Amino acid sequence: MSDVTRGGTAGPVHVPVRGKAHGHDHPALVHHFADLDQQREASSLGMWLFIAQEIMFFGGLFLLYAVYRNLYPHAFAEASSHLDWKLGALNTVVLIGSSLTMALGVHAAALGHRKAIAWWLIATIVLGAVFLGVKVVEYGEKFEHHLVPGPHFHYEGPDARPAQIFFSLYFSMTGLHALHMIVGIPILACMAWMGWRGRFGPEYHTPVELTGLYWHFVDIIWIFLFPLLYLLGAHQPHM
Amino acid sequence: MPPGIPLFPDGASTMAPRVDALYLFLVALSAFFSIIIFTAVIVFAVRFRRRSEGERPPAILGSLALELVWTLVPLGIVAVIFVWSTELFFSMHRVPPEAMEVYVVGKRWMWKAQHLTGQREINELHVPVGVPVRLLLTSEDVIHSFFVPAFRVKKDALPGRYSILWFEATRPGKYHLFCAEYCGTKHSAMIGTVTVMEPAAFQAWLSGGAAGQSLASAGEKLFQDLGCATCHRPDTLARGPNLEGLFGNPVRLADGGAITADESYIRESIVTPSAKVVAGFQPIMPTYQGLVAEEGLMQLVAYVRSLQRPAVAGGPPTGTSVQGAPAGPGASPGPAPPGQERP
Amino acid sequence: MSDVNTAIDAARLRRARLNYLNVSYGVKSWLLTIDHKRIALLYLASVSIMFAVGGAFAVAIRLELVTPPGDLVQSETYNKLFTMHGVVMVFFFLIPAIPAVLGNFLIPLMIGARDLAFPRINLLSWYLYILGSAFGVYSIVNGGVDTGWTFYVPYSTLYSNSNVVTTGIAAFIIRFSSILTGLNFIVTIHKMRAPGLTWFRLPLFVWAHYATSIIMVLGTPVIAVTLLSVIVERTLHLGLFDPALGGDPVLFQHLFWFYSHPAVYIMILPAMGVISELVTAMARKRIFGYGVVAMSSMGIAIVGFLVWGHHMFVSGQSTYAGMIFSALSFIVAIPSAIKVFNWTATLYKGSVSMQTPMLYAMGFIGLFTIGGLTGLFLAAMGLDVHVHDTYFVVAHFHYIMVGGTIMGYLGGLHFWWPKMTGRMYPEWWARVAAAVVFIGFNLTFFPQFVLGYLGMPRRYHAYVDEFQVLNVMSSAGASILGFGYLLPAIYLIWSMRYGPVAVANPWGAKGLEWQTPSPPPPENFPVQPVVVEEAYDYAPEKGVVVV
Amino acid sequence: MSTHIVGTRIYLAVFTALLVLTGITVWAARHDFGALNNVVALGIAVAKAVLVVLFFMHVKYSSRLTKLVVAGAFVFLALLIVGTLHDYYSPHMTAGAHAPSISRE
Repeated sequence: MSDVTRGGTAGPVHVPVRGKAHGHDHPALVHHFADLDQQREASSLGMWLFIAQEIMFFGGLFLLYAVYRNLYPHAFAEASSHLDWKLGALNTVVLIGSSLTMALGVHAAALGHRKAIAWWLIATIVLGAVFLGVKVVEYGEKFEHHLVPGPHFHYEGPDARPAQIFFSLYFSMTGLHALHMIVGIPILACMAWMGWRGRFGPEYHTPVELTGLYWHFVDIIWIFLFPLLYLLGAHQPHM
Repeated sequence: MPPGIPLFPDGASTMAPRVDALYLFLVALSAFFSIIIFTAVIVFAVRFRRRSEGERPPAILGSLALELVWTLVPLGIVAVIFVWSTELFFSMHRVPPEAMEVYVVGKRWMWKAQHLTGQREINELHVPVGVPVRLLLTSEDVIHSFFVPAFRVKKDALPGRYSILWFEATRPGKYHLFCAEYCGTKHSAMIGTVTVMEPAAFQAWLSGGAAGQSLASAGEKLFQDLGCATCHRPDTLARGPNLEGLFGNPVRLADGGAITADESYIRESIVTPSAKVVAGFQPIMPTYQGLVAEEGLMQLVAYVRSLQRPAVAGGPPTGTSVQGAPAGPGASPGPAPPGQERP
Repeated sequence: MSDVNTAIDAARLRRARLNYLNVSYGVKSWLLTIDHKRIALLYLASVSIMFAVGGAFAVAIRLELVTPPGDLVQSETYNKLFTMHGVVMVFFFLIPAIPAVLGNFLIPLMIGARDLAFPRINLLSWYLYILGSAFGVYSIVNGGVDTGWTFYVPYSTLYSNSNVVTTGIAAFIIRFSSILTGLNFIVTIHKMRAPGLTWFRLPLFVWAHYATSIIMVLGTPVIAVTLLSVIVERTLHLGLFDPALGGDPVLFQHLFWFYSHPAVYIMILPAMGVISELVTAMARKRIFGYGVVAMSSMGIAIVGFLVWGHHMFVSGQSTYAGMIFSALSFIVAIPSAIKVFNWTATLYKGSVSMQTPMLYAMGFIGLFTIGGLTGLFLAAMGLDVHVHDTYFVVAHFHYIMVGGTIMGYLGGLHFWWPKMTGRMYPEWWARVAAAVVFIGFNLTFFPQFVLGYLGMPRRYHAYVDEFQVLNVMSSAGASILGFGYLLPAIYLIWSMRYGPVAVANPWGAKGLEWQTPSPPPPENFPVQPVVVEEAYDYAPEKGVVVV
Repeated sequence: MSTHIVGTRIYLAVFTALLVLTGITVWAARHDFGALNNVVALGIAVAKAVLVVLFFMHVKYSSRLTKLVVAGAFVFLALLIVGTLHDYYSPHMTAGAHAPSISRE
């Protein structure tokens, strides 16, 4: 009999585990967690790890960028001057604004302000949509000027080949970034709906919080993309 | 091992005994540690086998002293291997200056070699014994790898850039040449023979056959045909840098940097002229990417290499290997264009 | 020992108990399960199928190589065979095998949790695995792929005429399966441990999986984006890796190996975790140097990220970059050596039982030692120049991946089989199989070391005559090895129905997973376990709590 | 152990700081600082990212574990980029062979 207990358990005694005082009967608690705190911490860590892998995913593209930028500094600067930095700057401001409304939305959720959650998240969605709209305008412009890499790519000057690499990276990085926003918007809508229905409060608002983390991460990627892609050639007299 | 099973490859280069020595050292080391581990595992498993179900062995938590020993001792051993192998690796990269040049292009699925004297070979390479040979390698398509097991050397031939491999054969004979980097359907058929000959026999081989023109003069012809001489000329009408005496010397670039004019630089300047513009010149040269095959590029490189500045006394920068190449185009040496570095 | 089992059996009879296998029936109850134990069995079935597929390709390769000329299949076919052998074995078997089967099943049990932190994501991982496999099988059926599992550019982007894109998509999808599994493990190990189970009381299997998960989360995304860029480049030809358009093929190799070298540690670290469990349980003894073994896993995971350049010593990497990568590669060998020494020392004065799991553990230690030591040959730059891309490399990584990972996987499968299925495997047959696998393995792969030093390049369809004797030996060994793998496939399936019923703790082992019935109930533990002692605390005089 | 509630004034302050930094980036890009161009552009981007991470994403108020995950991800990203660029910038011993090259000053 003694063997059983030596195995590391204190035997068949039901042991109260974690702080049961907190959110123990909340409808959002999933069966395998002891309480809402454990559930929240686990979800938040999971989201951060997801963001860590996203950083490495974009990291591969940043590496391609870093190497080719170092190989072809002049070509990159010149190609960059074909981008409209004003639109880029506008989008930066829009996206920073959407990060602010997102943060305020999370704030409202933590306080349990039902309508405020919904309105802030809707504001975030609108700003996100503005960003994507500007992006569509920009892409359209590149398409007209034959700056989309591929068979129709046309670029004057001796640096056409490195310029094509620049535009490939431009489209991959901004495209992947836009894709993340497109994924984010329905999630935001869902959160706004749940917030409106009063599903969040001081005790439980993890989904909004995690959506916020994701949205801010997307903002951070853009914070790097803007100077790296748009501003290389800004001090050149091209445009 | 029964007879008939080969255990050790032929060694026929100066590098072979050095690589073998490191290999044998590592084999002995591995055997030593494997035997210690195997013996210990088996002896412990038998000596301390379970004799009854109720047995309770003592709890041994560990020993800091032992952990330190088996951390630091292997660390010391790998440090020795590291220094030894890195030294060996570096000497594989220190090409003797007097080395004989051969230009090699890998192409699916063959090795094409060009000697400076103009001999061309496919899937064969003839070299003299006792003379260092420097191969300038590149590829026309995918990545290949030039591998001669008997010489213990290998180097990838990459498209779009030059890599260098050197060896000095020590024993006449025929040795395998393999492509070691997977390159598609007939990868395993991209093999050939390296024939090592006595110097006299090699000279005879060089002078025999239809050698035709030397590599540099083939390059010169290409240089004329492509119209390079319109701009690259040693007089005041030059719109491109003068190429005489360029090779092996530093070049100042328009962006303020500097680079030594080696084979890679010359190749790059032909296919991607805008990458490194010489200070004082406009980036007006068109690209010759795709217009000249890799072998042609190598001929151009050999030609540029052969262009010495007539005015300067003293040997050419790269030793004897370019002797016999024609001395530049007939144009008279004018003032060097601005930006052309003088040593 | 026996009174333990009697006690547990009695308890079991009392409760006429439900376990995770009989709690519900039907296809739907399996395909929609979020129970980590059932998902582990889903993985077991799927990776076994993929192992059989990859093994079939290996058989064809070894048959072709019996004679020097390429006479059995066309060159094109041969190239597809070794490519698909590599792709299937690496992506669809070796990387998921131990984490997704044993790790999935055991981590919650070992840390006293009811499930992984995200059970639905766990199921999603399996579906991603299946979706990726579907693309993989489609590529195979559609004519295969011939780039080598390394997808080197510009061959894969410009020249290959085979199914590079669908295979790339397959590998791309399966990456996310791997990332989500790693993410799930990290969160579970951080947040779901039973009360009293501090970090330095964790079983070493859990430590090994923690280290593996870090690589999965941080390394895998890089290969995902690399494969994506190959797919894009192949479809649109933008010049990302094409030198004619200004791209650099060597950059691809950096990106590829940044993940794919650490991926080797994704394969071997979990196996090391298994061996730590087997050695301690079979010797009924605490692991020698617990902290050192645990930290060496972390050391391998982190330093393992810094050695990728040793795959590129002859590929045009700069000489000095090579030197740094070589030095770091030697350093990453040290923690592996430390583990081997500690396992060996654990046996000293133990109570060693030579049952099947121990045979596999001994096999692992021996083969991993050889595999690890030959790794030094490849980290040594001056020597690597000669053996790079020869059969020496092939032999080396098969000693690590087959001799290491598969030995660990099979050992672990036997060890935890009673827990997973509630049945014992037939001991005699299992010992025979372990011996056959060990002999067959060495006969297959040891000659390849010699072949490599002789200079036989890898991925050769036809080869020169003097390499034949060793190739015949290798092929002969492969047939023994193949037979060795068939045996467990047969008797393990047989045992699921006809094997003797297993007790809760047939080995008298420590660890929470042995404290619950075999097979475990759906909720893992009838009551929340509390841990009050160190891992592997077998000694009677220490750390005992008698209730 | 519930979420730390950050005041809305902090959010507004961070938002203003981000806007100002964006302005500085644009201004800086129109002036040539020579070799410092990259340092300035990336330095400002890093500062902005740090603000977002610390305040909007609450890392300043989060557990050590969260901080470790964030730092770890960026460290590994740096390893990837530095490790690879190091190859491009460090010399080849064999004269005549170099990577598609970066000119060295």
